[in-house]
Amino acid sequence: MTNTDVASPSLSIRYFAWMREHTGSSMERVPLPDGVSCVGDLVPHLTAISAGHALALKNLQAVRVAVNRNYGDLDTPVADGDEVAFFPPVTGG
Amino acid sequence: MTNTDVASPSLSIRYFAWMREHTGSSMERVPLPDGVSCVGDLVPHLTAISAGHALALKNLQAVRVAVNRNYGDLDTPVADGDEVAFFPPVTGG
Amino acid sequence: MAVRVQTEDFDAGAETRALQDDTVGAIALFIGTVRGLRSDDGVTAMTLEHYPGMTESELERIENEARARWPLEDVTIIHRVGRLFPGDQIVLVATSSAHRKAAFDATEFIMDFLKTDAPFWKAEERDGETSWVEARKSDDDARERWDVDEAATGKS
Amino acid sequence: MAVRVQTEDFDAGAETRALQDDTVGAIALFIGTVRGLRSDDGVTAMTLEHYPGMTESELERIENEARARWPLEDVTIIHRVGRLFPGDQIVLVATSSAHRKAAFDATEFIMDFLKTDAPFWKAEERDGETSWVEARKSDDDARERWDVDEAATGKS
Repeated sequence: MTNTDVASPSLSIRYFAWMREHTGSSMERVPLPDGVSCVGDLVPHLTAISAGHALALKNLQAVRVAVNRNYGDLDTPVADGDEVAFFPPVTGG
Repeated sequence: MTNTDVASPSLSIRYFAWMREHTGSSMERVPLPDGVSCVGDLVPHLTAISAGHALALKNLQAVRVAVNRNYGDLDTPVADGDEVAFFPPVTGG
Repeated sequence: MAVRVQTEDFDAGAETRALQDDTVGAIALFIGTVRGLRSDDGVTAMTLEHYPGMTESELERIENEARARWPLEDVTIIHRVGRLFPGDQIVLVATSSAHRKAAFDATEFIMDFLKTDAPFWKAEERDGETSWVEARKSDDDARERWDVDEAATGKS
Repeated sequence: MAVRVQTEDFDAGAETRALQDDTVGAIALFIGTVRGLRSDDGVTAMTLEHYPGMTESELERIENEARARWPLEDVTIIHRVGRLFPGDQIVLVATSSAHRKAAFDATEFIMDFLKTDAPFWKAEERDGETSWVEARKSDDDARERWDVDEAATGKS
Protein backbone atom coordinates (compact mmCIF):
# COMPACT_ATOMS: atom_id res chain seq x y z
CA MET A 1 0.00 0.00 0.00
CA THR A 2 1.48 3.36 -0.95
CA ASN A 3 1.17 6.09 1.62
CA THR A 4 -1.01 8.78 0.11
CA ASP A 5 -2.13 10.05 3.53
CA VAL A 6 -0.19 13.25 4.15
CA ALA A 7 -1.89 14.14 7.46
CA SER A 8 0.55 14.89 10.28
CA PRO A 9 1.15 12.10 12.79
CA SER A 10 -1.25 12.46 15.73
CA LEU A 11 -2.54 10.77 18.87
CA SER A 12 -5.94 10.50 20.53
CA ILE A 13 -5.69 11.38 24.20
CA ARG A 14 -8.44 10.34 26.63
CA TYR A 15 -9.03 11.33 30.24
CA PHE A 16 -11.49 9.85 32.73
CA ALA A 17 -13.09 10.67 36.10
CA TRP A 18 -11.47 13.63 37.90
CA MET A 19 -8.74 13.88 35.27
CA ARG A 20 -11.44 14.49 32.66
CA GLU A 21 -12.90 17.21 34.89
CA HIS A 22 -9.50 18.90 35.27
CA THR A 23 -8.62 18.83 31.57
CA GLY A 24 -12.15 19.76 30.54
CA SER A 25 -12.16 17.15 27.79
CA SER A 26 -12.72 13.43 27.60
CA MET A 27 -10.95 13.04 24.28
CA GLU A 28 -8.61 15.29 22.32
CA ARG A 29 -6.54 14.83 19.22
CA VAL A 30 -2.97 16.10 19.53
CA PRO A 31 -0.13 16.15 16.99
CA LEU A 32 2.55 13.56 17.78
CA PRO A 33 5.47 15.79 18.79
CA ASP A 34 8.93 15.13 17.34
CA GLY A 35 11.10 13.03 19.62
CA VAL A 36 8.17 11.44 21.47
CA SER A 37 8.53 7.67 21.51
CA CYS A 38 6.85 6.69 24.77
CA VAL A 39 4.09 7.87 27.12
CA GLY A 40 6.60 9.54 29.46
CA ASP A 41 7.96 11.64 26.56
CA LEU A 42 4.42 12.78 25.81
CA VAL A 43 3.46 14.04 29.27
CA PRO A 44 5.31 17.44 29.19
CA HIS A 45 3.56 18.24 25.91
CA LEU A 46 0.17 17.55 27.51
CA THR A 47 0.80 19.48 30.74
CA ALA A 48 1.67 22.49 28.55
CA ILE A 49 -1.81 22.55 27.03
CA SER A 50 -3.57 24.17 30.02
CA ALA A 51 -3.39 24.67 33.77
CA GLY A 52 -6.08 21.99 34.06
CA HIS A 53 -3.94 19.52 32.11
CA ALA A 54 -0.98 20.35 34.34
CA LEU A 55 -3.14 19.74 37.43
CA ALA A 56 -4.54 16.46 36.08
CA LEU A 57 -1.07 15.09 35.31
CA LYS A 58 0.71 16.60 38.32
CA ASN A 59 1.09 13.40 40.30
CA LEU A 60 1.90 10.69 37.77
CA GLN A 61 2.16 8.07 40.48
CA ALA A 62 -1.59 8.44 41.06
CA VAL A 63 -2.32 8.01 37.35
CA ARG A 64 -2.84 4.86 35.33
CA VAL A 65 -2.01 4.72 31.64
CA ALA A 66 -3.46 2.73 28.77
CA VAL A 67 -2.26 2.66 25.16
CA ASN A 68 -4.73 1.36 22.61
CA ARG A 69 -6.93 0.17 25.49
CA ASN A 70 -4.26 -1.98 27.11
CA TYR A 71 -2.64 -1.07 30.40
CA GLY A 72 0.81 0.42 30.01
CA ASP A 73 3.15 2.74 31.86
CA LEU A 74 5.38 5.74 31.17
CA ASP A 75 7.74 3.52 29.16
CA THR A 76 5.06 2.16 26.82
CA PRO A 77 5.83 3.16 23.20
CA VAL A 78 3.45 5.48 21.35
CA ALA A 79 3.17 5.98 17.60
CA ASP A 80 1.01 7.76 15.06
CA GLY A 81 -2.67 6.92 15.47
CA ASP A 82 -2.42 5.49 18.98
CA GLU A 83 -5.06 6.12 21.61
CA VAL A 84 -3.42 7.06 24.92
CA ALA A 85 -5.59 7.21 28.05
CA PHE A 86 -4.88 8.66 31.50
CA PHE A 87 -7.11 7.86 34.44
CA PRO A 88 -7.13 7.48 38.22
CA PRO A 89 -7.05 4.03 39.85
CA VAL A 90 -10.31 2.33 39.01
CA THR A 91 -13.23 2.04 41.47
CA GLY A 92 -15.86 -0.16 39.83
CA GLY A 93 -17.55 -3.26 41.16
CA MET B 1 -47.12 -32.81 88.27
CA THR B 2 -47.71 -36.34 89.55
CA ASN B 3 -46.62 -39.16 87.27
CA THR B 4 -49.78 -40.95 86.26
CA ASP B 5 -48.20 -42.32 83.07
CA VAL B 6 -47.47 -45.98 83.68
CA ALA B 7 -46.35 -46.81 80.12
CA SER B 8 -43.07 -48.73 79.88
CA PRO B 9 -39.96 -46.70 78.99
CA SER B 10 -39.49 -46.65 75.22
CA LEU B 11 -37.50 -45.11 72.37
CA SER B 12 -38.36 -43.94 68.86
CA ILE B 13 -35.90 -45.36 66.33
CA ARG B 14 -35.55 -43.82 62.88
CA TYR B 15 -33.72 -45.07 59.80
CA PHE B 16 -32.98 -43.23 56.58
CA ALA B 17 -31.87 -43.91 53.00
CA TRP B 18 -30.58 -47.48 52.42
CA MET B 19 -30.84 -48.26 56.14
CA ARG B 20 -34.57 -47.52 55.96
CA GLU B 21 -34.83 -49.88 52.97
CA HIS B 22 -33.00 -52.66 54.85
CA THR B 23 -35.04 -52.36 58.05
CA GLY B 24 -38.29 -51.87 56.14
CA SER B 25 -39.37 -49.05 58.43
CA SER B 26 -38.57 -45.37 58.72
CA MET B 27 -39.69 -45.14 62.34
CA GLU B 28 -40.37 -47.74 65.00
CA ARG B 29 -41.11 -47.56 68.69
CA VAL B 30 -39.10 -50.01 70.81
CA PRO B 31 -39.14 -50.65 74.57
CA LEU B 32 -36.04 -49.28 76.30
CA PRO B 33 -34.26 -52.51 77.32
CA ASP B 34 -32.92 -52.83 80.86
CA GLY B 35 -29.23 -51.98 81.11
CA VAL B 36 -29.21 -49.77 78.00
CA SER B 37 -27.71 -46.38 78.80
CA CYS B 38 -26.12 -45.35 75.50
CA VAL B 39 -26.56 -45.87 71.75
CA GLY B 40 -23.92 -48.61 71.65
CA ASP B 41 -25.83 -50.60 74.29
CA LEU B 42 -28.96 -50.35 72.16
CA VAL B 43 -27.53 -51.71 68.89
CA PRO B 44 -27.58 -55.48 69.74
CA HIS B 45 -31.26 -55.15 70.67
CA LEU B 46 -32.01 -53.57 67.28
CA THR B 47 -29.98 -56.05 65.19
CA ALA B 48 -32.00 -58.84 66.87
CA ILE B 49 -35.26 -57.47 65.44
CA SER B 50 -34.80 -58.83 61.91
CA ALA B 51 -32.22 -59.90 59.34
CA GLY B 52 -32.79 -56.52 57.65
CA HIS B 53 -31.99 -54.68 60.87
CA ALA B 54 -28.85 -56.78 61.28
CA LEU B 55 -27.80 -55.91 57.73
CA ALA B 56 -28.51 -52.21 58.15
CA LEU B 57 -26.45 -52.01 61.35
CA LYS B 58 -23.73 -54.46 60.28
CA ASN B 59 -21.00 -51.90 59.66
CA LEU B 60 -21.39 -49.29 62.38
CA GLN B 61 -18.41 -47.34 61.09
CA ALA B 62 -20.45 -46.47 57.98
CA VAL B 63 -23.40 -45.29 60.10
CA ARG B 64 -24.08 -41.89 61.60
CA VAL B 65 -26.12 -41.52 64.77
CA ALA B 66 -28.37 -38.74 66.04
CA VAL B 67 -30.15 -38.58 69.40
CA ASN B 68 -33.05 -36.17 69.61
CA ARG B 69 -31.99 -34.73 66.26
CA ASN B 70 -28.44 -33.87 67.33
CA TYR B 71 -25.42 -35.75 66.05
CA GLY B 72 -24.06 -38.25 68.54
CA ASP B 73 -22.08 -41.46 68.56
CA LEU B 74 -22.19 -44.91 70.16
CA ASP B 75 -21.40 -43.36 73.55
CA THR B 76 -24.26 -40.85 73.48
CA PRO B 77 -26.67 -41.52 76.40
CA VAL B 78 -30.23 -42.59 75.64
CA ALA B 79 -33.22 -42.41 77.99
CA ASP B 80 -36.96 -42.97 77.96
CA GLY B 81 -38.69 -40.99 75.21
CA ASP B 82 -35.57 -40.25 73.17
CA GLU B 83 -35.55 -40.31 69.37
CA VAL B 84 -32.54 -42.24 68.09
CA ALA B 85 -31.72 -42.08 64.37
CA PHE B 86 -29.34 -44.17 62.26
CA PHE B 87 -28.37 -43.11 58.77
CA PRO B 88 -25.58 -43.30 56.19
CA PRO B 89 -23.22 -40.36 55.63
CA VAL B 90 -25.27 -37.53 54.16
CA THR B 91 -25.24 -36.64 50.45
CA GLY B 92 -27.28 -33.44 50.05
CA GLY B 93 -26.35 -30.16 48.39
CA MET C 1 -32.77 -16.54 59.66
CA ALA C 2 -34.29 -18.13 56.57
CA VAL C 3 -33.97 -21.89 56.20
CA ARG C 4 -36.42 -23.61 53.88
CA VAL C 5 -36.77 -27.27 52.91
CA GLN C 6 -39.29 -27.59 50.11
CA THR C 7 -40.33 -29.55 47.03
CA GLU C 8 -40.98 -26.35 45.02
CA ASP C 9 -38.39 -24.71 42.79
CA PHE C 10 -36.90 -21.33 43.78
CA ASP C 11 -35.86 -18.17 41.95
CA ALA C 12 -32.39 -16.67 42.51
CA GLY C 13 -33.67 -13.25 41.45
CA ALA C 14 -36.40 -13.18 44.09
CA GLU C 15 -33.96 -14.45 46.74
CA THR C 16 -31.27 -11.87 45.99
CA ARG C 17 -33.85 -9.06 45.89
CA ALA C 18 -35.01 -10.15 49.35
CA LEU C 19 -31.42 -9.69 50.59
CA GLN C 20 -30.88 -6.32 48.92
CA ASP C 21 -30.74 -3.57 51.45
CA ASP C 22 -29.34 -0.09 51.85
CA THR C 23 -26.55 -1.36 54.07
CA VAL C 24 -25.56 -4.53 52.26
CA GLY C 25 -23.07 -3.92 49.42
CA ALA C 26 -22.30 -7.57 48.68
CA ILE C 27 -24.40 -10.67 48.01
CA ALA C 28 -22.77 -14.04 47.31
CA LEU C 29 -24.92 -16.92 46.16
CA PHE C 30 -24.48 -20.56 45.28
CA ILE C 31 -26.85 -22.84 43.38
CA GLY C 32 -26.38 -26.58 43.07
CA THR C 33 -28.15 -28.33 40.19
CA VAL C 34 -28.75 -31.91 39.08
CA ARG C 35 -26.13 -33.09 36.62
CA GLY C 36 -27.57 -35.38 34.02
CA LEU C 37 -27.46 -37.53 30.97
CA ARG C 38 -25.10 -35.36 28.96
CA SER C 39 -22.58 -35.34 31.79
CA ASP C 40 -20.56 -38.46 32.56
CA ASP C 41 -23.06 -39.28 35.30
CA GLY C 42 -25.83 -40.62 33.08
CA VAL C 43 -28.44 -39.76 35.71
CA THR C 44 -32.03 -39.56 34.48
CA ALA C 45 -33.64 -38.55 37.80
CA MET C 46 -32.94 -38.40 41.52
CA THR C 47 -34.95 -38.49 44.72
CA LEU C 48 -33.91 -36.47 47.76
CA GLU C 49 -34.88 -37.74 51.20
CA HIS C 50 -34.25 -35.87 54.46
CA TYR C 51 -34.78 -36.00 58.23
CA PRO C 52 -37.56 -33.47 58.92
CA GLY C 53 -36.83 -31.45 62.02
CA MET C 54 -33.15 -32.37 62.21
CA THR C 55 -32.52 -30.93 58.74
CA GLU C 56 -33.83 -27.52 59.71
CA SER C 57 -32.00 -27.48 63.04
CA GLU C 58 -28.69 -28.49 61.37
CA LEU C 59 -29.07 -25.81 58.71
CA GLU C 60 -29.81 -23.21 61.40
CA ARG C 61 -26.78 -24.35 63.38
CA ILE C 62 -24.59 -23.98 60.26
CA GLU C 63 -26.06 -20.54 59.59
CA ASN C 64 -25.32 -19.48 63.17
CA GLU C 65 -21.74 -20.71 62.91
CA ALA C 66 -21.29 -18.66 59.74
CA ARG C 67 -22.78 -15.58 61.42
CA ALA C 68 -20.38 -16.03 64.34
CA ARG C 69 -17.41 -16.09 61.95
CA TRP C 70 -18.31 -13.29 59.53
CA PRO C 71 -20.23 -9.98 59.71
CA LEU C 72 -23.33 -11.05 57.76
CA GLU C 73 -26.48 -9.02 57.24
CA ASP C 74 -28.64 -11.95 56.19
CA VAL C 75 -28.53 -15.59 55.16
CA THR C 76 -30.88 -17.67 52.98
CA ILE C 77 -30.64 -21.46 52.71
CA ILE C 78 -33.11 -23.35 50.51
CA HIS C 79 -32.89 -27.08 49.83
CA ARG C 80 -35.32 -29.04 47.71
CA VAL C 81 -36.50 -32.59 48.44
CA GLY C 82 -38.46 -35.12 46.39
CA ARG C 83 -37.93 -36.19 42.79
CA LEU C 84 -35.72 -33.97 40.63
CA PHE C 85 -34.44 -34.14 37.07
CA PRO C 86 -31.22 -33.16 35.27
CA GLY C 87 -30.83 -29.38 35.15
CA ASP C 88 -33.16 -28.84 38.14
CA GLN C 89 -32.04 -26.60 40.97
CA ILE C 90 -31.36 -28.49 44.24
CA VAL C 91 -29.91 -26.00 46.72
CA LEU C 92 -29.46 -22.26 47.10
CA VAL C 93 -27.27 -20.56 49.68
CA ALA C 94 -27.04 -16.76 49.72
CA THR C 95 -25.42 -14.39 52.18
CA SER C 96 -25.32 -10.61 52.31
CA SER C 97 -22.71 -8.43 53.96
CA ALA C 98 -21.09 -5.03 53.81
CA HIS C 99 -17.92 -6.91 52.85
CA ARG C 100 -17.44 -8.94 49.69
CA LYS C 101 -14.93 -11.39 51.15
CA ALA C 102 -17.22 -12.13 54.11
CA ALA C 103 -20.12 -12.96 51.77
CA PHE C 104 -17.96 -15.22 49.58
CA ASP C 105 -16.37 -17.06 52.51
CA ALA C 106 -19.61 -17.49 54.44
CA THR C 107 -21.47 -18.88 51.41
CA GLU C 108 -18.73 -21.40 50.70
CA PHE C 109 -18.52 -22.32 54.41
CA ILE C 110 -22.28 -22.95 54.59
CA MET C 111 -22.19 -25.12 51.44
CA ASP C 112 -19.23 -27.13 52.73
CA PHE C 113 -20.95 -27.83 56.06
CA LEU C 114 -24.33 -28.46 54.45
CA LYS C 115 -22.70 -31.16 52.30
CA THR C 116 -21.29 -33.06 55.29
CA ASP C 117 -23.76 -32.27 58.10
CA ALA C 118 -27.30 -31.63 56.80
CA PRO C 119 -29.28 -34.92 56.78
CA PHE C 120 -30.19 -35.26 53.11
CA TRP C 121 -29.69 -38.38 51.01
CA LYS C 122 -29.81 -38.71 47.22
CA ALA C 123 -30.97 -41.77 45.33
CA GLU C 124 -30.04 -41.60 41.65
CA GLU C 125 -31.73 -43.32 38.71
CA ARG C 126 -29.67 -44.64 35.79
CA ASP C 127 -31.05 -46.98 33.14
CA GLY C 128 -34.07 -47.62 35.36
CA GLU C 129 -31.87 -48.70 38.32
CA THR C 130 -31.91 -46.72 41.56
CA SER C 131 -28.82 -46.41 43.75
CA TRP C 132 -27.97 -44.37 46.83
CA VAL C 133 -25.25 -41.80 46.30
CA GLU C 134 -22.17 -42.43 48.40
CA ALA C 135 -20.64 -39.65 50.47
CA ARG C 136 -17.47 -38.23 48.97
CA LYS C 137 -14.12 -37.87 50.68
CA SER C 138 -13.67 -34.54 48.86
CA ASP C 139 -16.67 -33.13 50.74
CA ASP C 140 -15.17 -34.14 54.09
CA ASP C 141 -11.90 -32.53 53.01
CA ALA C 142 -13.70 -29.31 52.05
CA ARG C 143 -15.24 -29.14 55.52
CA GLU C 144 -11.94 -29.90 57.28
CA ARG C 145 -10.30 -27.03 55.45
CA TRP C 146 -12.23 -24.51 57.55
CA ASP C 147 -10.75 -25.79 60.78
CA VAL C 148 -7.28 -25.72 59.25
CA ASP C 149 -7.85 -22.13 58.16
CA GLU C 150 -9.04 -21.27 61.62
CA ALA C 151 -5.83 -22.51 63.21
CA ALA C 152 -3.58 -21.01 60.56
CA THR C 153 -5.12 -17.55 60.35
CA GLY C 154 -6.64 -17.01 63.78
CA LYS C 155 -9.97 -16.41 62.04
CA SER C 156 -12.72 -16.57 64.63
CA MET D 1 -18.24 -15.44 26.83
CA ALA D 2 -20.82 -12.98 28.11
CA VAL D 3 -19.61 -9.55 29.17
CA ARG D 4 -22.20 -6.76 29.29
CA VAL D 5 -21.84 -3.11 30.26
CA GLN D 6 -25.27 -1.53 30.48
CA THR D 7 -27.43 1.11 32.17
CA GLU D 8 -30.34 -1.34 32.63
CA ASP D 9 -30.86 -3.42 35.76
CA PHE D 10 -30.39 -7.21 35.64
CA ASP D 11 -32.11 -10.23 37.17
CA ALA D 12 -30.06 -12.87 39.00
CA GLY D 13 -32.78 -15.46 38.32
CA ALA D 14 -32.63 -15.00 34.55
CA GLU D 15 -28.81 -15.04 34.62
CA THR D 16 -28.55 -18.23 36.66
CA ARG D 17 -31.19 -19.95 34.50
CA ALA D 18 -29.09 -19.06 31.45
CA LEU D 19 -26.13 -20.89 33.06
CA GLN D 20 -28.12 -23.95 34.09
CA ASP D 21 -27.20 -26.94 32.04
CA ASP D 22 -27.22 -30.70 32.23
CA THR D 23 -23.47 -30.79 32.83
CA VAL D 24 -23.07 -27.91 35.26
CA GLY D 25 -23.74 -28.91 38.88
CA ALA D 26 -22.52 -25.67 40.49
CA ILE D 27 -23.25 -21.98 39.92
CA ALA D 28 -21.57 -19.31 42.05
CA LEU D 29 -22.76 -15.74 41.76
CA PHE D 30 -21.86 -12.37 43.22
CA ILE D 31 -23.91 -9.17 43.20
CA GLY D 32 -22.56 -5.80 44.32
CA THR D 33 -25.11 -3.16 45.32
CA VAL D 34 -25.04 0.54 46.19
CA ARG D 35 -24.74 1.11 49.92
CA GLY D 36 -26.71 4.11 51.04
CA LEU D 37 -28.03 6.54 53.55
CA ARG D 38 -28.75 4.02 56.29
CA SER D 39 -25.20 2.70 56.11
CA ASP D 40 -22.35 4.84 57.46
CA ASP D 41 -21.68 6.00 53.92
CA GLY D 42 -24.51 8.55 53.70
CA VAL D 43 -24.54 8.23 49.90
CA THR D 44 -27.71 9.45 48.18
CA ALA D 45 -26.72 8.54 44.59
CA MET D 46 -23.71 7.62 42.50
CA THR D 47 -22.66 7.90 38.86
CA LEU D 48 -20.57 5.23 37.20
CA GLU D 49 -18.30 6.21 34.32
CA HIS D 50 -16.26 3.77 32.22
CA TYR D 51 -13.89 3.53 29.26
CA PRO D 52 -15.99 2.02 26.46
CA GLY D 53 -14.03 -0.57 24.51
CA MET D 54 -11.31 -1.00 27.11
CA THR D 55 -13.85 -2.02 29.77
CA GLU D 56 -15.14 -4.89 27.66
CA SER D 57 -11.67 -6.04 26.65
CA GLU D 58 -10.43 -5.98 30.27
CA LEU D 59 -13.47 -7.95 31.46
CA GLU D 60 -12.92 -10.50 28.68
CA ARG D 61 -9.25 -10.76 29.61
CA ILE D 62 -10.20 -11.39 33.27
CA GLU D 63 -12.78 -13.99 32.19
CA ASN D 64 -10.13 -15.74 30.07
CA GLU D 65 -7.67 -15.79 32.98
CA ALA D 66 -10.33 -17.37 35.18
CA ARG D 67 -11.12 -19.96 32.50
CA ALA D 68 -7.42 -20.81 32.24
CA ARG D 69 -7.22 -21.42 36.01
CA TRP D 70 -10.46 -23.33 36.62
CA PRO D 71 -12.65 -25.78 34.65
CA LEU D 72 -15.59 -23.44 33.97
CA GLU D 73 -18.60 -24.18 31.82
CA ASP D 74 -19.69 -20.58 31.45
CA VAL D 75 -19.11 -17.06 32.78
CA THR D 76 -21.39 -14.02 32.95
CA ILE D 77 -20.15 -10.55 33.86
CA ILE D 78 -22.60 -7.63 33.91
CA HIS D 79 -21.67 -4.13 35.10
CA ARG D 80 -24.01 -1.18 35.14
CA VAL D 81 -23.02 2.40 34.32
CA GLY D 82 -24.81 5.74 34.74
CA ARG D 83 -26.68 7.08 37.77
CA LEU D 84 -27.57 4.58 40.50
CA PHE D 85 -29.21 4.85 43.90
CA PRO D 86 -28.83 3.10 47.27
CA GLY D 87 -29.97 -0.52 47.06
CA ASP D 88 -29.48 -0.66 43.27
CA GLN D 89 -27.55 -3.55 41.78
CA ILE D 90 -24.18 -2.52 40.27
CA VAL D 91 -22.39 -5.67 39.20
CA LEU D 92 -23.10 -9.37 38.70
CA VAL D 93 -20.50 -12.08 38.20
CA ALA D 94 -21.62 -15.68 37.78
CA THR D 95 -19.68 -18.80 36.86
CA SER D 96 -20.81 -22.37 36.30
CA SER D 97 -18.77 -25.52 36.67
CA ALA D 98 -19.05 -29.20 37.40
CA HIS D 99 -17.10 -28.39 40.59
CA ARG D 100 -18.35 -26.20 43.42
CA LYS D 101 -14.91 -25.01 44.53
CA ALA D 102 -14.00 -23.98 40.98
CA ALA D 103 -17.16 -21.87 40.68
CA PHE D 104 -16.59 -20.19 44.05
CA ASP D 105 -12.92 -19.44 43.42
CA ALA D 106 -13.43 -18.23 39.85
CA THR D 107 -16.25 -15.86 40.84
CA GLU D 108 -14.18 -14.35 43.65
CA PHE D 109 -11.13 -14.12 41.36
CA ILE D 110 -13.12 -12.28 38.68
CA MET D 111 -14.56 -9.83 41.24
CA ASP D 112 -11.12 -9.16 42.74
CA PHE D 113 -9.60 -8.42 39.34
CA LEU D 114 -12.63 -6.46 38.14
CA LYS D 115 -12.22 -4.19 41.18
CA THR D 116 -8.58 -3.36 40.38
CA ASP D 117 -8.41 -3.66 36.58
CA ALA D 118 -11.72 -2.85 34.88
CA PRO D 119 -11.85 0.86 33.97
CA PHE D 120 -14.89 2.05 35.94
CA TRP D 121 -15.01 5.09 38.21
CA LYS D 122 -17.63 6.00 40.79
CA ALA D 123 -18.64 9.53 41.75
CA GLU D 124 -20.73 9.59 44.93
CA GLU D 125 -23.26 12.20 46.02
CA ARG D 126 -23.60 13.15 49.69
CA ASP D 127 -25.51 16.22 50.91
CA GLY D 128 -25.62 17.51 47.33
CA GLU D 129 -21.82 17.30 46.97
CA THR D 130 -20.20 14.98 44.41
CA SER D 131 -16.83 13.33 45.03
CA TRP D 132 -14.83 10.67 43.19
CA VAL D 133 -14.41 7.45 45.11
CA GLU D 134 -10.78 6.66 45.92
CA ALA D 135 -9.33 3.26 45.16
CA ARG D 136 -8.90 1.10 48.23
CA LYS D 137 -5.75 -0.63 49.37
CA SER D 138 -7.89 -3.60 50.45
CA ASP D 139 -8.89 -4.18 46.81
CA ASP D 140 -5.24 -4.25 45.72
CA ASP D 141 -4.53 -6.70 48.53
CA ALA D 142 -7.43 -8.93 47.45
CA ARG D 143 -5.99 -9.09 43.93
CA GLU D 144 -2.44 -9.75 45.16
CA ARG D 145 -3.69 -12.72 47.16
CA TRP D 146 -4.27 -14.71 43.96
CA ASP D 147 -0.62 -14.47 42.94
CA VAL D 148 0.44 -15.52 46.42
CA ASP D 149 -1.88 -18.51 46.23
CA GLU D 150 -0.48 -19.38 42.83
CA ALA D 151 3.07 -19.58 44.18
CA ALA D 152 2.06 -21.39 47.37
CA THR D 153 -0.19 -24.03 45.87
CA GLY D 154 1.08 -24.47 42.35
CA LYS D 155 -2.44 -23.65 41.14
CA SER D 156 -2.28 -22.82 37.44
